[in-house]
Amino acid sequence: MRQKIIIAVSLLLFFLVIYLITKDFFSNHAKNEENPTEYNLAKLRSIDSSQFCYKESRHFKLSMKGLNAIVIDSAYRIFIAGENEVQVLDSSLNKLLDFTTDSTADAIFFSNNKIYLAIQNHVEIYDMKGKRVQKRNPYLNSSFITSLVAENNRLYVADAANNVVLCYNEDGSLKSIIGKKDSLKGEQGFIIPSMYFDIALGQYNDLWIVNPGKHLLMNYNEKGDLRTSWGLASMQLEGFSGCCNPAQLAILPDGSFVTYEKGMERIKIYDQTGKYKCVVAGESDFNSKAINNFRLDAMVNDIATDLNGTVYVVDAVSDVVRMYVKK
Amino acid sequence: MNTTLRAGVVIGLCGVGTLLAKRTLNGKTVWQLDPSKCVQCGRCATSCVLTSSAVKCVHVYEICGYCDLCGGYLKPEVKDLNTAAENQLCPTSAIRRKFVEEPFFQYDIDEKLCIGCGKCVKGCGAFGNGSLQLQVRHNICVNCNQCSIAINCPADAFRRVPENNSNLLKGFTK
Amino acid sequence: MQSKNKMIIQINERMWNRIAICAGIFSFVISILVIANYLQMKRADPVNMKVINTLVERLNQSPKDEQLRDEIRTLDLLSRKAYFTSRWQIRTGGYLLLIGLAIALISLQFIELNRKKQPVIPGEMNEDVLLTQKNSRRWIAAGGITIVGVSLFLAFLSYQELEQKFVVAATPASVKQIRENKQPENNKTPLTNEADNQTVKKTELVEGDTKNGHPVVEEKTRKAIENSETESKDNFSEFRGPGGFGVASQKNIPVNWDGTKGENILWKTEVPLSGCSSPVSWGNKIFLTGASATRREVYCFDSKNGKILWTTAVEKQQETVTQVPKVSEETGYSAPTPVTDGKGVYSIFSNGDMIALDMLGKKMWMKNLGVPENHYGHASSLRLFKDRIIVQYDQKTSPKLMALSAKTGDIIWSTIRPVKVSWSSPIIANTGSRVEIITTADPYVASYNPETGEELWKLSCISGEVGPSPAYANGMLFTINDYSKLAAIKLGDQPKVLWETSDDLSDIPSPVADDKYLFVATSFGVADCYDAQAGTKYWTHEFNNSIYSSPMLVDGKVYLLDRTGLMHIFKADKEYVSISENKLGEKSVCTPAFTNGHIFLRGEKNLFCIGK
Amino acid sequence: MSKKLISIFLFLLLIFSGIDSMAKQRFPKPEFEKKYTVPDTQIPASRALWLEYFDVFMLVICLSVVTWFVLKKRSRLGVLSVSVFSIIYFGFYRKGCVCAVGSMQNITLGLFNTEYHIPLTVIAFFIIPLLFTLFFGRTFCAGVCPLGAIQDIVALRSISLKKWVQAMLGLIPFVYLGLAILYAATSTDFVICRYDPFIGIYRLNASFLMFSIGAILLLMGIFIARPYCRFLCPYGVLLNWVSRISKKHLTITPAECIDCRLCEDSCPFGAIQIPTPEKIRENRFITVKRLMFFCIVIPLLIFLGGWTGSRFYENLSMVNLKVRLANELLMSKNEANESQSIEITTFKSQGKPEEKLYSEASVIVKQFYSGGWILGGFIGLVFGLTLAQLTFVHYQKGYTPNKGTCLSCGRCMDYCPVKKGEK
Repeated sequence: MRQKIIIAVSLLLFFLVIYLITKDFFSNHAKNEENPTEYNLAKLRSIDSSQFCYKESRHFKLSMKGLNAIVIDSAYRIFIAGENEVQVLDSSLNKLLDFTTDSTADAIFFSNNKIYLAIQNHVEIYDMKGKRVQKRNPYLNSSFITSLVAENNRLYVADAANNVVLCYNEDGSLKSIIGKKDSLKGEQGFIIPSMYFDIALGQYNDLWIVNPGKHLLMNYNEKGDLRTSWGLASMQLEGFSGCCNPAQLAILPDGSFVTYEKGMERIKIYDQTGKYKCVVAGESDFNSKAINNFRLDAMVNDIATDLNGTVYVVDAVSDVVRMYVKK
Repeated sequence: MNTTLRAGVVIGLCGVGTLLAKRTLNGKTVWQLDPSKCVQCGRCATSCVLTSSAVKCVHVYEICGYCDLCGGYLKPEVKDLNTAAENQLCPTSAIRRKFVEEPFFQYDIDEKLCIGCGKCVKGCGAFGNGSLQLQVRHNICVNCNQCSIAINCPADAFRRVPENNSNLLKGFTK
Repeated sequence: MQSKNKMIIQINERMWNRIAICAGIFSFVISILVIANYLQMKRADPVNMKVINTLVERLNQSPKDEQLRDEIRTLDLLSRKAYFTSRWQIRTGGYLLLIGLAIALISLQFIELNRKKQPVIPGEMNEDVLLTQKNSRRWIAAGGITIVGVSLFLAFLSYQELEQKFVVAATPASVKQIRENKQPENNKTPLTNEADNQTVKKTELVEGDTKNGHPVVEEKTRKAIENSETESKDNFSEFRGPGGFGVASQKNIPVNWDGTKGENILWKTEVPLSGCSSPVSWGNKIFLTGASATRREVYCFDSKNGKILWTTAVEKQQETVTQVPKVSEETGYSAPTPVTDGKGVYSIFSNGDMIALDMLGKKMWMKNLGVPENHYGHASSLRLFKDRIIVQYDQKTSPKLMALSAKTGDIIWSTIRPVKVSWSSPIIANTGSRVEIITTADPYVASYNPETGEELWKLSCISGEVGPSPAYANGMLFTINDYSKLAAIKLGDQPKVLWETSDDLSDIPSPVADDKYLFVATSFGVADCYDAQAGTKYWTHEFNNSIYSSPMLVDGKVYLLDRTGLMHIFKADKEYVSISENKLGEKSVCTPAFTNGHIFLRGEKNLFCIGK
Repeated sequence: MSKKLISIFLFLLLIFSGIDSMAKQRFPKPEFEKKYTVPDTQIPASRALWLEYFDVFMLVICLSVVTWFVLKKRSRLGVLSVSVFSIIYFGFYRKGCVCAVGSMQNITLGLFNTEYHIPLTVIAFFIIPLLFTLFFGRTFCAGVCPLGAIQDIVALRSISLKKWVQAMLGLIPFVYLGLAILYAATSTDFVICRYDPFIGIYRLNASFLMFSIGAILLLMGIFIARPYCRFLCPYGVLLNWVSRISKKHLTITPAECIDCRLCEDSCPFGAIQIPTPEKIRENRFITVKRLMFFCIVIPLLIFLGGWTGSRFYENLSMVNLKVRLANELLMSKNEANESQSIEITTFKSQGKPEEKLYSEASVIVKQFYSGGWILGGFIGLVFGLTLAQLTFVHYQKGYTPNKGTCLSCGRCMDYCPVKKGEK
């Protein structure tokens, strides 16, 4: 009798095991399983629609790929550098000029009828016929130029590999080095944790340099003396998010700043004093599919402005240029 | 009769063995996670057969920015950039923050504490250089025949890789 | 000797027995402790404690609360301590359990080994081989039947034609085309239903309002159908013409003019309030709407001389919230085009105001549909079906498609549909066996029965912020949106996507099609021509300027207006042949109306009448 | 082989060196004032390869020792000590992985999926126990298999089950085997590994479900010896077949059986065949009739099983991740609700075309449809053959172990009063 009970109980247990296994196997347990350590960035990423003061007026593709840098001159001509190629368009997007380069330019600038291109570690200068006029020697072979601007016989070059901005004379001779780390002068140098280091010319052709690691925009004179700076590190819209932002900078004709932040993708406007004004574009304006994926690159390769106050954005995900105008 | 059958079985087994042996890789294969596919869903922390998962966060120092404001270490919107409990993003405070010099900090992962949830990986990817990445640690992994995380991974990021090439870290140079 | 040996064994056995019992009890206690610990750890997971999280949230709100800060730190420390202690306890417990069990097992094995030496007295030989076998057979059969039964039952319960579903979901276009060929070609029939119904109305209003020279024979229904058709086609009464297909059945439309010099411009009249809405016509009346943030007006122009016959302002309605709707500069406060049926003209504005005026500008009825939650501003134009007005009201919360009585403004039916905000207008097409209202909005193209509002079919082939309306010709529907795709859908009982492409997608201009060709214009100034059936691209032409206006297909020509006001006229053919380019002298984003050999075109400021 | 390896290595080196320069350019190191060396990212190595081969070596050693104990020494104590060693080595040290039971699935996957590179050790773990069984009986089960050993050690108060219960439960491993092979062949999952009951105990780390299954089986194993081996183990099926034609096998008596019946109750697995007296010989006519009956019934059973399997194929295929995802995606479309599972959001973020997923899923479902036929047919065949076998009475003299089901544990040997060399 006792044996029978034991056997019955054992067999019951055995069938229980089979039942448990079968149930576990055929049921979809992964579903509805919440992530206990969810790090929800959606709330941070979303931007209230009332904050937008710009809207996309149009966007356009070009007949080249890998759009990388853009600049607009006072005649509303658009200079765009793409994969081993540079194109110049007029305001109604007719192609004016198209020439190839040895390598993809990382930065482009137009001044005095000359097109300045930053090609890896050196600067190349082209004329408006697409002919290379000059190829300058690199500052150091290790240099990596991420941005350049030219003004009044000066050429400023941002070298992200050496954490300095170089100021050149017209003949290509080095005039001064801005932002070199110098503990005697109390100069801490630029902190560039990732390869984003942008400079721009302000309202009065003054030089603004992004110090991404410190979340600062710094204004220097040509001798390399710091005049003023502003910036706030914050996830909120008012500040610059992440480890090293803003990644791109452009300055509107009225002197207000257009900044692009990577990571939490947003393009914002600050007024002349560095006070946050509003948003030009947020993540939803770019390809939202790419947000979740592991990326080492930013979604926007460059931003620029024209005299009308239109903001031009090089969308790296869709490989288009987007134009934003005031609402 | 039996002898013939036996001979048949032996030949069959050897046949299968050699057929498969031809396809084999010399050495062994291990499970590894591809960080470029990972979406940090948190299942690595819960699905591993080991209670403290064999998947850990690994720091690729080479691409770290050594920032003070680290998206992988600090919660968003912290006021002070310090190691206080309320500031740490990691649920098990497995990331150690070490001052190097102004303004650089070194971040190390304490693998004993890391549960592989990927929270810091997401933070680092969203706000930083992406130097924090999840990897299967093969000194902990028991190399199950069928990885139970792989079965639950929504991104299909797990696969068997040859042991001598078992590191799929991005930006890692050695 | 023998007995001594036995003694040793016995002593040993007793000792082993005791050890086994002790170890067993020990293991049992440990296992219970471990399980309890495990459950406790599961329940209060210290790693992800809610208390701490809420405290941290509170700290975020009041960042200077030092006390709260300390509280968090202590709690965090405590919870971590507790967690690690339980982990250590479980680990140690596990080892202890293992050791205990191992000792118990070893001792029990020893006992077993000793016991085995004693012979067992065999019982009766009572096994009946045959009976056993019989029993076995029965039970195996029973087990087999159970397995078959259970699996069939489960299979029956959960059967859902998975494979079929997947195959359908993954069907490439070629397979669909084969099915397509089997469908009868019955889509060339005109819009009988619609026309049929209009005849009734026609009889009342021909004498009064329409004087466009077409003889109307009232007695014969058949002729009346034809007439009403030409009538309604001549009366460009809706946005993009009858049905909204972008096709006007006009002939002898001017191809040359110059707005700057006044060449071929019959008249131009300034429109008091601006708007993106396009003109519609009935007889010799041209209707237009305009609005600002605070004012909303409907205008009636005389088509002969451009005089404003009447202007009716929409008064503030009581139920209207005074709030000004949020609209983008480009959409404006009056983007939807009105619709007219010869008895009245029906308009809708960006704040949800709807007004019906009779042909003399007197208010028939008026209502507010609720300020639409639409971040660029409501833009979907009205459509007319029989005696009802179709409103596509795709706003953020409860987007819907409605049919309102043209006479009273009462809602006849309203279908709530789970779509995102859209700016496209519905079209009404007779697809052979039925008349359908076809709408486009993220995430699908959907068709509705105009009588009941029932959904007839839907296809998810569109997404994003849908602006362009669909085009329809010869049983084919074309939908397009930027960042989505251009899809050609063969209509019928089971609509199928015939082909699709994602080159040059439009976000504002709607496409237009005839039997052979599909023309697509994009806001960045590119126009494409496709083979409507096969989807092969015949040509692409880049215009220098951006285009917001939708192309119109008139008399074998495509009229495409760019934003600078330049009208590009080219042949509706497989090669791009430009006929002319005509300046308006004013920017424009509106779609022209074609009526009576004239073109009515709204510029930024003026309404133009172009004709010879 | 080595040439190929070197070329692969060089290729990888090339790739990595390429990445190297890029990474350096992309992420400049901060300029540290102090002397600071960037710490190396630690990549701990996995278990050394030679240790894997050592496992194979240990397997062969253990098998040889157990075989020697069973066939030559006739020592139960010896078998038991090897069991303990197996539990310690293959169990607690090797954490029960890889085991011969699970290796079956790798073999199947390797045969069906050419992209899968099966390690040599796994092949060895699959083949060696089968070869030993082919010549010496199931000595692998006796004391080498860590799953069997742990159950064997707790089998203390065994109660013999009724023969028909054994016969019925004995069919479960066939179903399990069929399922395991189906899922391995479709690259879906390794079922046997997923529900390995004792691996959690060996790892001292497992989910609650796994622990409870293991604990239940061990608890009942005290009374019903080795429940997993007898009523679940799919590898046991293969060993059973092979063991039937084994060259040598454990014998209860070292010499000639004297029918003393002392060993009758000694086998906890009910694997001792009792001598059948001639007198109960059945009517020949009935036997023939029954045989004819089964000749018709077996094909019918195969068809019935196959048909049932083919009806059940959707449930079978829903275990597959891709099918599950495709189904969820389809469902979520119809429902149009906002909250989506991680799988769906992840899939959408990857930007893979949905059509591709659907067509892949439909291919897998199709595989499961034919798989369902084969699996069902196989189960039907097994049922039919078992039923047919049960109509024959095997006449024999003396007490012998059933070569198929005997696990060569050696318990019965101690009961035999006959000494070696005696007549």
